[in-house]
Amino acid sequence: MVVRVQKDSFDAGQVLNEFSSSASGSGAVVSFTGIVRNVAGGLKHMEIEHYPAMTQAAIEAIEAQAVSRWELDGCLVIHRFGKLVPGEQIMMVLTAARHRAAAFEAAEYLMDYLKSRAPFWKKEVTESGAQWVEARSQDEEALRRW
Amino acid sequence: MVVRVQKDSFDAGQVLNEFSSSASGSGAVVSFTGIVRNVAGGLKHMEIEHYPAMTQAAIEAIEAQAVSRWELDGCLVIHRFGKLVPGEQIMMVLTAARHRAAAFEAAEYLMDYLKSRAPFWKKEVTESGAQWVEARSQDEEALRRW
Amino acid sequence: MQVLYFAWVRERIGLPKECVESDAKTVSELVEELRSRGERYALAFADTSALRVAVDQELTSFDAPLDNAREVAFFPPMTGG
Amino acid sequence: MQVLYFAWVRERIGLPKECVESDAKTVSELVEELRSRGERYALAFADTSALRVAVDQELTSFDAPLDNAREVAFFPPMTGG
Repeated sequence: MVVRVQKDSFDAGQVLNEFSSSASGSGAVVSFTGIVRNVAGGLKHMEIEHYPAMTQAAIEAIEAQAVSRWELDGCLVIHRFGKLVPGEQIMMVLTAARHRAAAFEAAEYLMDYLKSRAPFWKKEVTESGAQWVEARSQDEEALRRW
Repeated sequence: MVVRVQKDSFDAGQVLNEFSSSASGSGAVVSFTGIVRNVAGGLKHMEIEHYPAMTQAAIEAIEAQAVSRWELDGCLVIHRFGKLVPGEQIMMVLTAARHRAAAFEAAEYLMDYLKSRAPFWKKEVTESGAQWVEARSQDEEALRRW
Repeated sequence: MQVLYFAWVRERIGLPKECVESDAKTVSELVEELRSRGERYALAFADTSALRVAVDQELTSFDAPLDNAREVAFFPPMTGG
Repeated sequence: MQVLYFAWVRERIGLPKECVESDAKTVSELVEELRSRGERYALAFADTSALRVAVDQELTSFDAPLDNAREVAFFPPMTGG
Protein backbone atom coordinates (compact mmCIF):
# COMPACT_ATOMS: atom_id res chain seq x y z
CA MET A 1 0.00 0.00 0.00
CA VAL A 2 1.80 3.06 -1.26
CA VAL A 3 0.47 6.52 -2.15
CA ARG A 4 2.41 9.17 -4.02
CA VAL A 5 0.92 12.63 -4.45
CA GLN A 6 3.31 14.65 -6.55
CA LYS A 7 3.77 17.55 -8.94
CA ASP A 8 6.40 15.83 -11.06
CA SER A 9 5.71 13.53 -13.96
CA PHE A 10 6.50 9.82 -13.68
CA ASP A 11 7.53 7.03 -16.01
CA ALA A 12 4.56 4.66 -16.09
CA GLY A 13 6.61 1.81 -17.55
CA GLN A 14 9.24 2.08 -14.86
CA VAL A 15 6.54 2.25 -12.18
CA LEU A 16 4.91 -0.90 -13.59
CA ASN A 17 8.19 -2.82 -13.66
CA GLU A 18 9.19 -1.80 -10.14
CA PHE A 19 5.73 -2.61 -8.82
CA SER A 20 5.69 -6.05 -10.48
CA SER A 21 9.13 -6.86 -9.07
CA SER A 22 8.10 -5.86 -5.56
CA ALA A 23 4.88 -7.89 -5.70
CA SER A 24 6.66 -11.15 -6.35
CA GLY A 25 4.47 -14.19 -5.97
CA SER A 26 1.53 -12.49 -7.64
CA GLY A 27 0.11 -14.01 -10.76
CA ALA A 28 -1.73 -10.89 -11.85
CA VAL A 29 -0.77 -7.22 -12.07
CA VAL A 30 -3.26 -4.62 -13.29
CA SER A 31 -2.35 -1.03 -14.04
CA PHE A 32 -4.49 1.95 -14.90
CA THR A 33 -2.93 5.09 -16.33
CA GLY A 34 -4.96 8.28 -16.63
CA ILE A 35 -3.83 10.64 -19.38
CA VAL A 36 -4.80 14.26 -20.10
CA ARG A 37 -7.04 14.16 -23.18
CA ASN A 38 -7.49 17.02 -25.53
CA VAL A 39 -10.97 18.59 -25.47
CA ALA A 40 -13.18 20.28 -28.03
CA GLY A 41 -11.84 23.78 -28.56
CA GLY A 42 -8.27 22.78 -27.86
CA LEU A 43 -6.91 22.27 -24.39
CA LYS A 44 -3.92 24.44 -23.60
CA HIS A 45 -3.38 22.81 -20.27
CA MET A 46 -5.11 21.39 -17.26
CA GLU A 47 -4.64 22.53 -13.69
CA ILE A 48 -5.16 20.08 -10.89
CA GLU A 49 -5.77 21.54 -7.47
CA HIS A 50 -5.81 19.41 -4.36
CA TYR A 51 -6.18 19.65 -0.60
CA PRO A 52 -2.67 18.84 0.62
CA ALA A 53 -3.52 18.22 4.27
CA MET A 54 -6.18 15.70 3.26
CA THR A 55 -5.10 14.05 -0.01
CA GLN A 56 -2.61 11.49 1.23
CA ALA A 57 -4.82 10.29 4.08
CA ALA A 58 -7.92 10.17 1.87
CA ILE A 59 -6.17 7.97 -0.68
CA GLU A 60 -4.71 5.77 2.05
CA ALA A 61 -8.21 5.26 3.42
CA ILE A 62 -9.44 4.21 -0.04
CA GLU A 63 -6.52 1.80 -0.37
CA ALA A 64 -7.23 0.36 3.08
CA GLN A 65 -10.80 -0.36 1.97
CA ALA A 66 -9.54 -2.13 -1.15
CA VAL A 67 -7.04 -4.17 0.86
CA SER A 68 -9.78 -5.25 3.27
CA ARG A 69 -12.05 -6.37 0.42
CA TRP A 70 -9.58 -8.20 -1.80
CA GLU A 71 -6.53 -10.29 -1.09
CA LEU A 72 -3.90 -8.08 -2.63
CA ASP A 73 -0.17 -8.61 -2.74
CA GLY A 74 0.35 -4.94 -3.45
CA CYS A 75 -1.36 -1.71 -4.33
CA LEU A 76 0.02 1.64 -5.47
CA VAL A 77 -1.58 4.97 -6.30
CA ILE A 78 0.20 7.92 -7.89
CA HIS A 79 -1.69 11.17 -8.46
CA ARG A 80 -0.25 14.39 -9.76
CA PHE A 81 -1.32 17.96 -9.16
CA GLY A 82 -0.36 21.24 -10.83
CA LYS A 83 -0.20 22.11 -14.52
CA LEU A 84 -0.42 19.32 -17.12
CA VAL A 85 -0.55 19.47 -20.90
CA PRO A 86 -2.47 17.07 -23.18
CA GLY A 87 -0.80 13.67 -23.41
CA GLU A 88 0.72 13.89 -19.95
CA GLN A 89 -0.01 11.21 -17.40
CA ILE A 90 -2.18 12.41 -14.53
CA MET A 91 -2.30 9.37 -12.34
CA MET A 92 -1.76 5.67 -12.05
CA VAL A 93 -3.22 2.83 -10.03
CA LEU A 94 -1.59 -0.59 -9.72
CA THR A 95 -2.79 -3.75 -8.03
CA ALA A 96 -1.24 -7.19 -7.66
CA ALA A 97 -3.01 -10.39 -6.63
CA ARG A 98 -2.84 -14.14 -7.07
CA HIS A 99 -5.67 -14.16 -9.57
CA ARG A 100 -6.86 -11.68 -12.13
CA ALA A 101 -10.37 -11.08 -10.78
CA ALA A 102 -9.12 -9.56 -7.52
CA ALA A 103 -6.51 -7.43 -9.30
CA PHE A 104 -9.05 -6.06 -11.80
CA GLU A 105 -11.81 -5.44 -9.25
CA ALA A 106 -9.52 -3.73 -6.78
CA ALA A 107 -8.09 -1.47 -9.50
CA GLU A 108 -11.58 -0.46 -10.62
CA TYR A 109 -12.64 0.12 -7.04
CA LEU A 110 -9.61 2.34 -6.42
CA MET A 111 -10.32 4.30 -9.61
CA ASP A 112 -14.00 4.75 -8.80
CA TYR A 113 -13.23 6.11 -5.35
CA LEU A 114 -10.29 8.24 -6.48
CA LYS A 115 -12.55 9.89 -9.07
CA SER A 116 -15.16 11.02 -6.58
CA ARG A 117 -13.70 10.83 -3.08
CA ALA A 118 -10.10 11.99 -3.28
CA PRO A 119 -9.78 15.80 -2.95
CA PHE A 120 -8.67 16.76 -6.47
CA TRP A 121 -10.28 19.27 -8.80
CA LYS A 122 -9.48 19.70 -12.47
CA LYS A 123 -9.61 22.93 -14.41
CA GLU A 124 -9.37 23.00 -18.18
CA VAL A 125 -7.70 25.99 -19.79
CA THR A 126 -8.54 26.52 -23.47
CA GLU A 127 -8.06 29.44 -25.86
CA SER A 128 -11.53 30.62 -24.95
CA GLY A 129 -11.04 30.56 -21.21
CA ALA A 130 -10.81 28.31 -18.20
CA GLN A 131 -13.42 26.15 -16.59
CA TRP A 132 -13.67 23.65 -13.79
CA VAL A 133 -14.42 20.12 -14.87
CA GLU A 134 -17.80 19.08 -13.54
CA ALA A 135 -18.23 15.76 -11.77
CA ARG A 136 -20.02 13.29 -14.04
CA SER A 137 -23.13 11.63 -12.66
CA GLN A 138 -21.80 8.28 -13.95
CA ASP A 139 -18.83 8.64 -11.63
CA GLU A 140 -21.09 8.96 -8.61
CA GLU A 141 -23.22 6.09 -9.86
CA ALA A 142 -20.13 3.94 -10.34
CA LEU A 143 -19.68 3.86 -6.56
CA ARG A 144 -23.00 2.10 -6.07
CA ARG A 145 -21.74 -1.19 -7.41
CA TRP A 146 -19.30 -1.65 -4.55
CA MET B 1 -5.29 -4.22 -32.59
CA VAL B 2 -1.99 -6.02 -32.33
CA VAL B 3 -1.21 -9.60 -31.35
CA ARG B 4 2.25 -10.93 -30.52
CA VAL B 5 2.75 -14.64 -29.92
CA GLN B 6 6.36 -15.17 -28.97
CA LYS B 7 8.89 -17.34 -27.17
CA ASP B 8 10.99 -14.43 -25.97
CA SER B 9 10.42 -12.44 -22.83
CA PHE B 10 9.31 -8.83 -23.03
CA ASP B 11 9.72 -5.67 -20.99
CA ALA B 12 6.24 -4.90 -19.63
CA GLY B 13 7.14 -1.32 -18.77
CA GLN B 14 8.47 -0.60 -22.24
CA VAL B 15 5.38 -2.22 -23.77
CA LEU B 16 3.14 -0.03 -21.61
CA ASN B 17 5.00 3.16 -22.52
CA GLU B 18 5.01 2.41 -26.26
CA PHE B 19 1.35 1.46 -26.18
CA SER B 20 0.34 4.62 -24.33
CA SER B 21 2.30 6.78 -26.79
CA SER B 22 0.66 5.11 -29.77
CA ALA B 23 -2.83 5.45 -28.32
CA SER B 24 -2.63 9.21 -28.07
CA GLY B 25 -5.91 10.91 -27.40
CA SER B 26 -6.98 8.22 -24.96
CA GLY B 27 -7.71 9.20 -21.41
CA ALA B 28 -7.42 5.68 -20.02
CA VAL B 29 -4.90 2.89 -20.48
CA VAL B 30 -5.33 -0.43 -18.69
CA SER B 31 -2.71 -3.15 -18.62
CA PHE B 32 -2.83 -6.68 -17.33
CA THR B 33 0.38 -8.65 -16.81
CA GLY B 34 0.27 -12.37 -16.10
CA ILE B 35 3.24 -13.71 -14.15
CA VAL B 36 4.32 -17.30 -13.46
CA ARG B 37 3.54 -17.95 -9.80
CA ASN B 38 5.29 -20.51 -7.71
CA VAL B 39 3.11 -23.47 -6.68
CA ALA B 40 2.99 -25.76 -3.65
CA GLY B 41 5.84 -28.21 -3.95
CA GLY B 42 8.05 -25.78 -5.77
CA LEU B 43 7.71 -24.99 -9.46
CA LYS B 44 10.89 -25.67 -11.42
CA HIS B 45 9.41 -24.24 -14.57
CA MET B 46 6.27 -24.02 -16.63
CA GLU B 47 5.92 -25.13 -20.23
CA ILE B 48 3.40 -23.43 -22.44
CA GLU B 49 2.35 -25.30 -25.55
CA HIS B 50 0.24 -23.70 -28.23
CA TYR B 51 -1.28 -24.38 -31.63
CA PRO B 52 0.81 -22.19 -33.91
CA ALA B 53 -1.46 -22.33 -36.96
CA MET B 54 -4.43 -21.22 -34.87
CA THR B 55 -3.12 -19.01 -32.06
CA GLN B 56 -2.67 -15.70 -33.86
CA ALA B 57 -6.05 -15.89 -35.62
CA ALA B 58 -7.86 -16.99 -32.45
CA ILE B 59 -6.52 -14.02 -30.50
CA GLU B 60 -7.27 -11.64 -33.37
CA ALA B 61 -10.86 -12.89 -33.36
CA ILE B 62 -11.11 -12.23 -29.62
CA GLU B 63 -9.68 -8.73 -30.13
CA ALA B 64 -12.14 -8.09 -32.95
CA GLN B 65 -15.00 -8.95 -30.60
CA ALA B 66 -13.65 -6.55 -27.98
CA VAL B 67 -13.25 -3.78 -30.55
CA SER B 68 -16.83 -4.28 -31.74
CA ARG B 69 -18.19 -4.07 -28.18
CA TRP B 70 -16.20 -1.13 -26.80
CA GLU B 71 -14.89 2.05 -28.37
CA LEU B 72 -11.21 1.40 -28.06
CA ASP B 73 -8.34 3.57 -29.24
CA GLY B 74 -6.02 0.61 -29.09
CA CYS B 75 -5.64 -2.94 -27.93
CA LEU B 76 -2.59 -5.20 -27.67
CA VAL B 77 -2.11 -8.81 -26.62
CA ILE B 78 1.25 -10.48 -26.02
CA HIS B 79 1.35 -14.18 -25.13
CA ARG B 80 4.45 -16.28 -24.69
CA PHE B 81 4.98 -19.99 -25.21
CA GLY B 82 7.83 -22.34 -24.30
CA LYS B 83 9.64 -22.67 -21.00
CA LEU B 84 9.13 -20.10 -18.25
CA VAL B 85 10.41 -19.94 -14.69
CA PRO B 86 8.57 -18.47 -11.67
CA GLY B 87 8.50 -14.68 -11.73
CA GLU B 88 8.63 -14.50 -15.52
CA GLN B 89 5.93 -12.65 -17.40
CA ILE B 90 3.66 -14.96 -19.41
CA MET B 91 1.41 -12.53 -21.11
CA MET B 92 0.10 -9.01 -21.26
CA VAL B 93 -3.10 -7.32 -22.38
CA LEU B 94 -3.41 -3.57 -22.95
CA THR B 95 -6.42 -1.46 -23.81
CA ALA B 96 -6.83 2.26 -24.41
CA ALA B 97 -10.09 4.20 -24.46
CA ARG B 98 -11.50 7.65 -23.79
CA HIS B 99 -12.94 6.62 -20.45
CA ARG B 100 -11.89 4.07 -17.86
CA ALA B 101 -14.98 1.85 -17.93
CA ALA B 102 -14.40 0.79 -21.54
CA ALA B 103 -10.69 0.23 -21.00
CA PHE B 104 -11.26 -1.92 -17.90
CA GLU B 105 -14.14 -3.93 -19.34
CA ALA B 106 -12.36 -4.64 -22.62
CA ALA B 107 -9.21 -5.76 -20.78
CA GLU B 108 -11.22 -8.13 -18.59
CA TYR B 109 -13.11 -9.44 -21.60
CA LEU B 110 -9.84 -10.11 -23.44
CA MET B 111 -8.40 -11.89 -20.41
CA ASP B 112 -11.50 -14.02 -19.90
CA TYR B 113 -11.48 -15.17 -23.52
CA LEU B 114 -7.71 -15.64 -23.69
CA LYS B 115 -7.91 -17.90 -20.64
CA SER B 116 -10.42 -20.29 -22.13
CA ARG B 117 -10.54 -19.76 -25.88
CA ALA B 118 -6.99 -19.16 -27.07
CA PRO B 119 -5.13 -22.42 -27.82
CA PHE B 120 -2.55 -22.46 -25.03
CA TRP B 121 -1.90 -25.23 -22.52
CA LYS B 122 0.23 -24.91 -19.41
CA LYS B 123 2.26 -27.69 -17.86
CA GLU B 124 3.84 -27.29 -14.43
CA VAL B 125 7.12 -29.06 -13.78
CA THR B 126 7.97 -29.57 -10.09
CA GLU B 127 10.51 -31.77 -8.29
CA SER B 128 7.89 -34.47 -8.02
CA GLY B 129 6.94 -34.53 -11.69
CA ALA B 130 5.05 -32.67 -14.36
CA GLN B 131 1.36 -32.07 -14.76
CA TRP B 132 -0.95 -30.21 -17.06
CA VAL B 133 -2.78 -27.30 -15.48
CA GLU B 134 -6.50 -28.02 -15.45
CA ALA B 135 -8.94 -25.43 -16.65
CA ARG B 136 -10.75 -23.84 -13.69
CA SER B 137 -14.53 -23.91 -13.72
CA GLN B 138 -14.49 -20.22 -12.68
CA ASP B 139 -12.71 -19.40 -15.92
CA GLU B 140 -15.49 -20.97 -17.97
CA GLU B 141 -18.10 -19.26 -15.80
CA ALA B 142 -16.36 -15.92 -16.26
CA LEU B 143 -17.36 -15.99 -19.93
CA ARG B 144 -21.04 -15.97 -19.07
CA ARG B 145 -21.02 -12.36 -17.94
CA TRP B 146 -20.25 -11.10 -21.43
CA MET C 1 -11.13 27.66 13.17
CA GLN C 2 -9.52 27.61 9.75
CA VAL C 3 -11.97 27.60 6.86
CA LEU C 4 -10.57 26.46 3.51
CA TYR C 5 -12.00 26.86 0.02
CA PHE C 6 -11.05 24.93 -3.08
CA ALA C 7 -11.65 25.13 -6.84
CA TRP C 8 -14.53 27.44 -7.82
CA VAL C 9 -15.52 27.98 -4.19
CA ARG C 10 -12.08 29.47 -3.64
CA GLU C 11 -12.43 31.59 -6.77
CA ARG C 12 -15.91 32.89 -5.90
CA ILE C 13 -14.96 33.79 -2.36
CA GLY C 14 -11.62 35.16 -3.51
CA LEU C 15 -9.36 33.53 -0.98
CA PRO C 16 -8.05 30.04 -0.25
CA LYS C 17 -8.51 30.15 3.49
CA GLU C 18 -9.32 32.33 6.42
CA CYS C 19 -9.56 32.20 10.16
CA VAL C 20 -13.19 32.30 11.32
CA GLU C 21 -14.47 32.87 14.86
CA SER C 22 -17.75 31.07 15.18
CA ASP C 23 -20.04 29.41 17.70
CA ALA C 24 -21.78 27.41 14.98
CA LYS C 25 -22.80 23.97 16.23
CA THR C 26 -23.02 22.38 12.78
CA VAL C 27 -21.59 22.85 9.32
CA SER C 28 -24.95 24.24 8.18
CA GLU C 29 -24.87 26.89 10.90
CA LEU C 30 -21.36 27.84 9.82
CA VAL C 31 -22.56 28.12 6.22
CA GLU C 32 -25.35 30.48 7.37
CA GLU C 33 -22.80 32.68 9.11
CA LEU C 34 -20.51 32.68 6.09
CA ARG C 35 -23.39 33.57 3.74
CA SER C 36 -23.99 36.73 5.76
CA ARG C 37 -20.44 37.90 5.07
CA GLY C 38 -21.41 39.34 1.72
CA GLU C 39 -22.28 38.75 -1.87
CA ARG C 40 -19.26 36.59 -2.75
CA TYR C 41 -20.05 34.24 0.09
CA ALA C 42 -23.78 34.20 -0.66
CA LEU C 43 -22.95 33.27 -4.24
CA ALA C 44 -20.48 30.54 -3.29
CA PHE C 45 -22.90 29.01 -0.81
CA ALA C 46 -26.08 29.58 -2.82
CA ASP C 47 -26.62 25.89 -3.42
CA THR C 48 -25.00 23.61 -0.88
CA SER C 49 -26.18 20.54 -2.79
CA ALA C 50 -23.44 21.49 -5.29
CA LEU C 51 -20.86 21.53 -2.51
CA ARG C 52 -18.98 19.04 -0.39
CA VAL C 53 -17.51 19.61 3.04
CA ALA C 54 -14.66 18.10 5.05
CA VAL C 55 -14.23 18.66 8.78
CA ASP C 56 -10.68 18.11 10.00
CA GLN C 57 -9.84 16.51 6.66
CA GLU C 58 -12.67 13.99 6.75
CA LEU C 59 -15.53 14.17 4.27
CA THR C 60 -18.80 14.68 6.09
CA SER C 61 -22.31 16.08 5.65
CA PHE C 62 -23.68 19.58 6.16
CA ASP C 63 -25.61 18.56 9.26
CA ALA C 64 -22.45 17.25 10.92
CA PRO C 65 -21.57 18.78 14.33
CA LEU C 66 -18.53 21.01 14.47
CA ASP C 67 -17.56 20.18 18.07
CA ASN C 68 -13.99 21.34 18.40
CA ALA C 69 -13.24 21.30 14.70
CA ARG C 70 -10.02 23.03 13.80
CA GLU C 71 -10.38 22.97 10.02
CA VAL C 72 -13.45 23.06 7.79
CA ALA C 73 -13.08 22.89 4.01
CA PHE C 74 -15.67 23.62 1.33
CA PHE C 75 -15.33 22.52 -2.28
CA PRO C 76 -17.24 21.24 -5.30
CA PRO C 77 -17.59 17.48 -5.96
CA MET C 78 -14.15 16.03 -6.54
CA THR C 79 -12.89 15.30 -10.03
CA GLY C 80 -9.76 13.27 -9.51
CA GLY C 81 -8.52 10.26 -11.43
CA MET D 1 -6.62 -34.92 -43.47
CA GLN D 2 -4.09 -33.83 -40.86
CA VAL D 3 -5.06 -34.70 -37.29
CA LEU D 4 -3.27 -32.77 -34.54
CA TYR D 5 -3.02 -33.48 -30.83
CA PHE D 6 -2.01 -31.07 -28.10
CA ALA D 7 -1.08 -31.20 -24.40
CA TRP D 8 -2.06 -34.49 -22.67
CA VAL D 9 -3.92 -35.70 -25.76
CA ARG D 10 -0.62 -35.55 -27.63
CA GLU D 11 1.17 -37.29 -24.77
CA ARG D 12 -1.40 -40.09 -24.48
CA ILE D 13 -1.45 -40.76 -28.19
CA GLY D 14 2.29 -40.37 -28.42
CA LEU D 15 2.52 -38.14 -31.43
CA PRO D 16 1.78 -34.48 -32.25
CA LYS D 17 0.10 -35.12 -35.59
CA GLU D 18 -0.60 -37.66 -38.24
CA CYS D 19 -2.19 -37.95 -41.63
CA VAL D 20 -5.52 -39.78 -41.44
CA GLU D 21 -7.55 -41.17 -44.36
CA SER D 22 -11.18 -41.08 -43.33
CA ASP D 23 -14.70 -40.87 -44.73
CA ALA D 24 -16.06 -39.68 -41.40
CA LYS D 25 -18.87 -37.18 -41.89
CA THR D 26 -18.56 -35.57 -38.47
CA VAL D 27 -15.97 -35.04 -35.77
CA SER D 28 -17.68 -37.72 -33.66
CA GLU D 29 -17.40 -40.26 -36.47
CA LEU D 30 -13.71 -39.43 -36.78
CA VAL D 31 -13.30 -39.91 -33.02
CA GLU D 32 -14.92 -43.36 -33.34
CA GLU D 33 -12.46 -44.32 -36.05
CA LEU D 34 -9.51 -43.04 -34.03
CA ARG D 35 -10.63 -44.92 -30.90
CA SER D 36 -10.42 -48.17 -32.87
CA ARG D 37 -6.75 -47.54 -33.56
CA GLY D 38 -5.71 -48.96 -30.24
CA GLU D 39 -5.44 -48.52 -26.54
CA ARG D 40 -3.61 -45.17 -26.57
CA TYR D 41 -6.34 -43.66 -28.74
CA ALA D 42 -9.13 -45.29 -26.72
CA LEU D 43 -7.61 -43.78 -23.59
CA ALA D 44 -7.12 -40.32 -25.10
CA PHE D 45 -10.69 -40.24 -26.44
CA ALA D 46 -12.32 -42.05 -23.50
CA ASP D 47 -14.23 -38.92 -22.41
CA THR D 48 -14.83 -36.39 -25.14
CA SER D 49 -16.49 -34.03 -22.67
CA ALA D 50 -12.94 -33.44 -21.38
CA LEU D 51 -11.79 -32.54 -24.89
CA ARG D 52 -12.11 -29.67 -27.28
CA VAL D 53 -11.87 -29.78 -31.05
CA ALA D 54 -10.92 -27.33 -33.80
CA VAL D 55 -11.64 -27.94 -37.47
CA ASP D 56 -9.44 -25.98 -39.81
CA GLN D 57 -8.26 -23.90 -36.85
CA GLU D 58 -11.74 -22.93 -35.71
CA LEU D 59 -13.15 -24.17 -32.40
CA THR D 60 -16.23 -26.27 -33.00
CA SER D 61 -18.33 -29.06 -31.48
CA PHE D 62 -18.05 -32.83 -31.79
CA ASP D 63 -21.19 -33.04 -33.92
CA ALA D 64 -19.76 -30.60 -36.46
CA PRO D 65 -19.57 -31.85 -40.07
CA LEU D 66 -16.11 -32.45 -41.47
CA ASP D 67 -16.94 -31.60 -45.08
CA ASN D 68 -13.63 -31.03 -46.77
CA ALA D 69 -11.73 -30.35 -43.58
CA ARG D 70 -7.98 -30.34 -44.03
CA GLU D 71 -6.98 -30.13 -40.38
CA VAL D 72 -8.66 -31.40 -37.23
CA ALA D 73 -7.11 -30.78 -33.81
CA PHE D 74 -7.96 -32.37 -30.46
CA PHE D 75 -6.89 -30.94 -27.12
CA PRO D 76 -7.97 -30.41 -23.51
CA PRO D 77 -9.71 -27.18 -22.42
CA MET D 78 -7.35 -24.29 -22.96
CA THR D 79 -5.42 -22.77 -20.08
CA GLY D 80 -3.95 -19.60 -21.51
CA GLY D 81 -3.61 -16.20 -19.91
